[in-house]
Amino acid sequence: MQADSAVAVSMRGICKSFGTVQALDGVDMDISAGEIRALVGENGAGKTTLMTILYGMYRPDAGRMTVWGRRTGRDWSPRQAIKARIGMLHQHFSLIPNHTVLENVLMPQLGWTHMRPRWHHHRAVLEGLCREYGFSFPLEARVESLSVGQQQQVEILKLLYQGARLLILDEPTAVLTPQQTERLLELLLRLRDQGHSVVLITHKLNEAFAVADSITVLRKGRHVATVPRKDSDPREIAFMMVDREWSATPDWELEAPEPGPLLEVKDLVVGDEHQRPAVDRVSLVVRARELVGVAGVAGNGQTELAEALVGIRRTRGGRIVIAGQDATSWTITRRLRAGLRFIPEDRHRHGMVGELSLAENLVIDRCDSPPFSVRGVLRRPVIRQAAAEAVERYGIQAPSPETPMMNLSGGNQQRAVLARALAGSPRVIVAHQPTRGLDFAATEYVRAQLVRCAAQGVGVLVFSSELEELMLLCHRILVMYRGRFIGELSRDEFDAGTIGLLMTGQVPDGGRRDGQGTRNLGQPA
Amino acid sequence: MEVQWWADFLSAVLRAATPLVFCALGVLVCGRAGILNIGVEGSMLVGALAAVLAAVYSGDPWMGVVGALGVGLAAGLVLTLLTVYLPTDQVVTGIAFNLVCLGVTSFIYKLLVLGGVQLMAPALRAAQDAEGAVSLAGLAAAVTPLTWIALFLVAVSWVFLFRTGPGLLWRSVGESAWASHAAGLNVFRVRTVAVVVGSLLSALGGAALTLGWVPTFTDNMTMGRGFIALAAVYFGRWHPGLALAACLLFGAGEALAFRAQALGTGLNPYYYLMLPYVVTLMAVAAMGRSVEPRDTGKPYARR
Amino acid sequence: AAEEEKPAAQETKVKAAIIFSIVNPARAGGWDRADWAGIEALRNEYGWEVTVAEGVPYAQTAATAAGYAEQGYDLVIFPDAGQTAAFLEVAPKYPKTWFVMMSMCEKLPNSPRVAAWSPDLYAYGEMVGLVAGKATESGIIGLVGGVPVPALITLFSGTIEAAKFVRPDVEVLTYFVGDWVDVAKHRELAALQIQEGADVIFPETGPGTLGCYEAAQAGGAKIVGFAWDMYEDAPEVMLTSVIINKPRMYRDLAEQFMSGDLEKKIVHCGAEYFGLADFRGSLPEETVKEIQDLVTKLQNGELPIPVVIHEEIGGS
Amino acid sequence: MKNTAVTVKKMLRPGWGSSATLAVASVVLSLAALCVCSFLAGASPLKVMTALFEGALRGRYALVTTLSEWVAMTLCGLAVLIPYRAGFFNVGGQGQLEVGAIAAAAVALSLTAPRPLVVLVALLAAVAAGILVVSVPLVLRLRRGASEVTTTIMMNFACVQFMYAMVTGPLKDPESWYGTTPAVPEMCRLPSFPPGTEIPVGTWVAVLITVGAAWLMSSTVFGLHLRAVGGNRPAAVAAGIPAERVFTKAVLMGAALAGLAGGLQLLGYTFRVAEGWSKSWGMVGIPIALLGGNPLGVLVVGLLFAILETGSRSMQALTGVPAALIYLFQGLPVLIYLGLRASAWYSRWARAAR
Ligand SMILES: Nc1ncnc2c1ncn2[C@@H]1O[C@H](COP(=O)(O)OP(=O)(O)OP(=O)(O)O)[C@@H](O)[C@H]1O
Ligand SMILES: Nc1ncnc2c1ncn2[C@@H]1O[C@H](COP(=O)(O)OP(=O)(O)OP(=O)(O)O)[C@@H](O)[C@H]1O
Ligand SMILES: [Mg+2]
Ligand SMILES: [Mg+2]
Repeated sequence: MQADSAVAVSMRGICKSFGTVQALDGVDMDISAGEIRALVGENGAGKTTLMTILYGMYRPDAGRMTVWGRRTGRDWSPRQAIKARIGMLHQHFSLIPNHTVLENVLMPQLGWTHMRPRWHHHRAVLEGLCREYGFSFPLEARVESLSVGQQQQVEILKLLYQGARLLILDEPTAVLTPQQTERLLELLLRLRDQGHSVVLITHKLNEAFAVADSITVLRKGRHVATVPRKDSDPREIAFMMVDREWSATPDWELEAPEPGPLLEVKDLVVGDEHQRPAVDRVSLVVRARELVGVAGVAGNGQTELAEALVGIRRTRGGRIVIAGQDATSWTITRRLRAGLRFIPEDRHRHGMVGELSLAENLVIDRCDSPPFSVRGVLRRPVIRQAAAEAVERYGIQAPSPETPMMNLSGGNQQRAVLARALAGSPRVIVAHQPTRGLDFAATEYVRAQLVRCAAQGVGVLVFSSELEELMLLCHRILVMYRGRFIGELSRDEFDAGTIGLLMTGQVPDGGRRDGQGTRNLGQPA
Repeated sequence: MEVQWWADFLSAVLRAATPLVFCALGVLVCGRAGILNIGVEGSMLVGALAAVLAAVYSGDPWMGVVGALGVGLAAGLVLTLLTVYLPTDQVVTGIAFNLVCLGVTSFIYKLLVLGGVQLMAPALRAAQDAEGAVSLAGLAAAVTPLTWIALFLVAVSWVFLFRTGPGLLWRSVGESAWASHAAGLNVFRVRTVAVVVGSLLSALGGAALTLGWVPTFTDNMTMGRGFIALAAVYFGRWHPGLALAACLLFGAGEALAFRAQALGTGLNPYYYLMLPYVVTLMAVAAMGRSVEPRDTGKPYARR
Repeated sequence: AAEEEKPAAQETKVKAAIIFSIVNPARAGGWDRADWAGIEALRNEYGWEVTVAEGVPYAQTAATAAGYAEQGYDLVIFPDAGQTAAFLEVAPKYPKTWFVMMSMCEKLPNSPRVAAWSPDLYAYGEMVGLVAGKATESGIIGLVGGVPVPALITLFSGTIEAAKFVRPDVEVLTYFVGDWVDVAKHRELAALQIQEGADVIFPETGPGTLGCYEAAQAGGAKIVGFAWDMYEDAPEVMLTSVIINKPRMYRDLAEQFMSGDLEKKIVHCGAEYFGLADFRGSLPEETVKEIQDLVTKLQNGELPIPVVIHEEIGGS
Repeated sequence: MKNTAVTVKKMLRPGWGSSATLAVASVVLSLAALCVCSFLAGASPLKVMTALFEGALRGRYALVTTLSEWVAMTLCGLAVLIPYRAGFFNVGGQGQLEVGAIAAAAVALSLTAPRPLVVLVALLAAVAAGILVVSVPLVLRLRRGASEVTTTIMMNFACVQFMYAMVTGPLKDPESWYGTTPAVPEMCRLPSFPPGTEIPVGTWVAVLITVGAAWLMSSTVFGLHLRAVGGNRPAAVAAGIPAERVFTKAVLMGAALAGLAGGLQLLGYTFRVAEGWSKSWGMVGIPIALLGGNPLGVLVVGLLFAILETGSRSMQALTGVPAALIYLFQGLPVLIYLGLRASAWYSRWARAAR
């Protein structure tokens, strides 16, 4: 193939609809060799769909594409895409849960003739790559045993290992640490300079502006504009995305927390799939009106801690106290009743039932009690009413409350999850990656909601691998490493560098040390 | 005498297990690529008839085997069209397919009978009969070649699925069609091959039932053996070795059930005839936990 | 009754229907094959138009019979004692139609037009016993039954007693397969009996019988065919067959129906309705001779064979 | 002309209308195939067709039979559907039905009490038996994580053997020549309703139960929980739904219905349990459930299957074509229906129709 054609890919008049949803409507897009192109748009704008088509997994209803100057046929498929050295990092991972990392990463290379793959050779190379990019997982681990964050890393590894010349990354930085994000972006620049082309789908405009040469904006399945980065600014892009004026991030006015602890965790020990202690004698306190952040590289026990708090995962030791009552042995229902709410990291797994309608999903955790049901019989009108309100209040974009949850775009799915978590009268909210994969409008919105709740006297525990988020939202940030808290900073001490180091396990001299190890870290000073 | 009893018993077990093993493999390789092969019963049935006919007309049992394979191929292509390309619900399709196969075989059989054809086919005989099966070598000689082919295929499929690169790809398609597609596999082609291979094996199961066991045909002569094979696969955790074990266990149960009648305890024979199923159930209870490939049974349509 | 039947018989063909519970009676076990021969007789010798229902589950029999009655058939024939329930249920509802049971029958439904030709299974069993008892060299006889139903218990009891009568030291193995159709299981059971020394096998079961022939072929035993001359099914192993002369029963039926003197009754068909098929040299002349004498004696009721029902062989 | 095109498009729009259209189309196509076969078998296709439909729908007996089939098929369909929704694939309907019938027979034959009481107790016994049978696979699934596919299939075979053991043993009819229980006494057979019409009362029971099930699934808390657990168990658990209890209830409910089907068939249709007394209603329940998709769908599909069943059987009986055509005619329509529904041709039409 002639690699040096200026235009790497050109797409013309691409249309795609899923059932009744018109995901793409005549989109044109050109990607020239050796450029980094940011692809931005609201949730559900069609970014993923467009790139999935380019990668050959979806067939466009209409339109044509040329790749490296060659017209793609009807038989355009991922196989051919890979041959043409296009690689795609999928947003909803394309990994095989119970195969090992190694097997997953190797799959695209394996042919039907490689009876005996050279595992050792590959393993060596891959270990190198892992070290280079600071990925932290054993190659022999089964993917399903990894946290979502690590799975994201596996996807990146897969892509890198494929040696593609056109890289499509669909929200790659969603769960990376600042350091990893930085490394990744640097890597992209390096690749760009080596003549690779990159399409970067992201909701973080700062990333887009950091690396992209030009930015393409999609809105509701249409191509709005493609502008060189230089002669544009985030504000303008934002405007194009949502088609209305967008006020830049406000600086929150956080209210002072109340003294009494609302959620108290003492020496909590939680095991992971293999019964190794993933959370190791952790203690923390969340007070009313307080937002406490937990920072850390994905896979350092955040998932286990969060799940243990809400009762999905059983604890092996320690105590959980909610509003003064020992909740360690409570059922999930009991905790829910006590006002403990959960915004899960992986909404598709813990947050929603795709087959059920939006309305049903919104009330599913309390449909067994009035007003939603009397003596076990659902009261549809009430539910529909509640759904309507939530849709209104949380701006969920859906054809109707009866739409199956799975047909909503992820952004709206997340809004629904949030709506459910905040409904009723929450007292403690455990929010795990609450804004992951959301466009900035949605992100702002979710954050605002969390702050609002806190202001109303709710205690909020936010897990996030996005430092800005935590630094923006929280009174205190706890840094988690290898199942323990190795550092705590209060709002005035916030500093990306410090926290970043702590996240990688290095305690900087400036950072606050604690005599008796990590035991009583997490208690407010 | 004691030894002789065991020799007879073991060869009986192998006889009963062989058709099951073929069919179990047929379900397994298919399911590992994501298609739940409920049609195994039907493929087995058409295979059985084809084997008998081919053997009768050619006079050579091995031609019978070939005939079974031919028909198995045809059945496989039909199933492929339905479950891979359209794609339809695999369970319903499978069950309906079984009915159709029952109809077709029984129809052909009827026409033959009206034509006065005698369906006593030349059998694939064992080198010697169970009398000599007192030594291992004897036992080896006392079962039909198909039994050995079955055992061989178990080994082959195990090595292929779990020890080779293509095997990895094959299993990937069964675990996640989407991810495999993303990794550049042609899900439809892989599944096509899988379904065809599955039907071929099932048809061989039919051949083993007839040529390897009772070289004749009657209506619906498989009598739900396909479903027992299906159960064996789930029981065997979708693993060739364990599935084989399951089939042997079941065969043993059946052989025991018959021999128990010889004891002449005044018990209703049906309590003995329950044996194979009860034994299997107890084994399942002991084994527990069985996980099927995640995408098995889920149609994959390209969007 | 007579007055109405006659004209019917003359102007239009007689329309009869027969309901088989198994598929393909022409090829099934001997019992149904005998009925098939009977049907052929009706068709060819009396020009009747006979419709055959096959593979009718017992649950469906009543409905099927009723269907025929409503279609205006003259007779509906049940060849299978398993259809007794339907026989009793439907007949009273269609007094205009004749319902005939061509199998064991204790009591008739209360309807003017019902009849039964009921073979005496014990006598039949005795005849089998004579043949087997004479033919066996090892002194061990194998009886393979489909399902341990009273009919088989009776039949096998007759066989056991008769075998003992002609050969006191005889040992009779009775195994039940559990169904009438699974060829493979039949083969395994017969093979088992052969392993245990049986050299004469008598299978009384359905389409599964083929399996027993196969086992006999493999194990070098002989088969006594059931109910019809089964020679063609397995020439090498067929000792002889003890025939139930069903064609004769059907002819009786036809004659009486045409002549209009068919009436509500149970015909108990004893040994005179049974007979032996050609031995075709499967046994030495003198043995054959002996057997035939015994059979004649039996038919003339000259053999003092006790009537003992061995309930125990069916288990409990 | 144009109008017809429009109406055709309307009919093909996804939903009940289109399913019905496709169903008709597939039946017609299979009828064509049937004609060819019956011609090969030397019967007049026309006769075969008429026999087919008359056999299912004309005459008292035909109708009663069809309705009785319908009862069993609907209940067995639900017996698959409800557990399926909760994530349990109940292949064991047949076994549950057989043992249910045996239990009902045991009661009806032994218990002497006023008619309604006997009937009630018998049916309850059937239900209990169904539950008993499923409890083995259920416990194995819950405690040992064993796949229900294996266990329910095994239970099916075991249960049939048990049924045979009963009808040739303890429950056998002394003056019968074959393996059967005595007929259940007149006084405890199910009446027809409305009286004199011969419509089996079971029909109404089945309809009521189906409607009830539909209501349960769609508009009760339990139904919502059930669908949630089946849809995404972790999420359901995270939402505080007692997944295991809901799951168990659903499975037991299904088995209970299968058992009940056995009881109803015994007391209202066959009156005896005997060798080969039942048809593979339990197995047929699977396609019915998966095609129907929801309780009301099961009711409709069940009726279609019942008509196919009785129709094809009487077709064979009245024309003497090979019984093979029965199976052919029960399998083909389903295959063709599925094929049509999945075909690109149809989806194109459906899209055009929108
Ligand atoms: N497989 C699918 N089935 C049905 N609808 C789909 C499917 N994939 C996408 N859609 C719909 O198409 C539209 C575009 O989806 P797409 O994933 O391209 O949006 P996106 O820009 O990637 O959103 P996000 O920013 O959240 O990733 C959305 O409305 C979505 O609901
Ligand atoms: N097969 C499908 N049928 C119906 N809806 C689907 C299907 N596949 C995906 N979807 C939905 O379409 C939406 C858009 O596709 P996509 O997964 O890109 O959304 P997304 O907004 O990017 O997801 P997220 O925001 O979680 O990253 C998804 O949220 C998904 O739930
Ligand atoms: Mg996307
Ligand atoms: Mg997203």
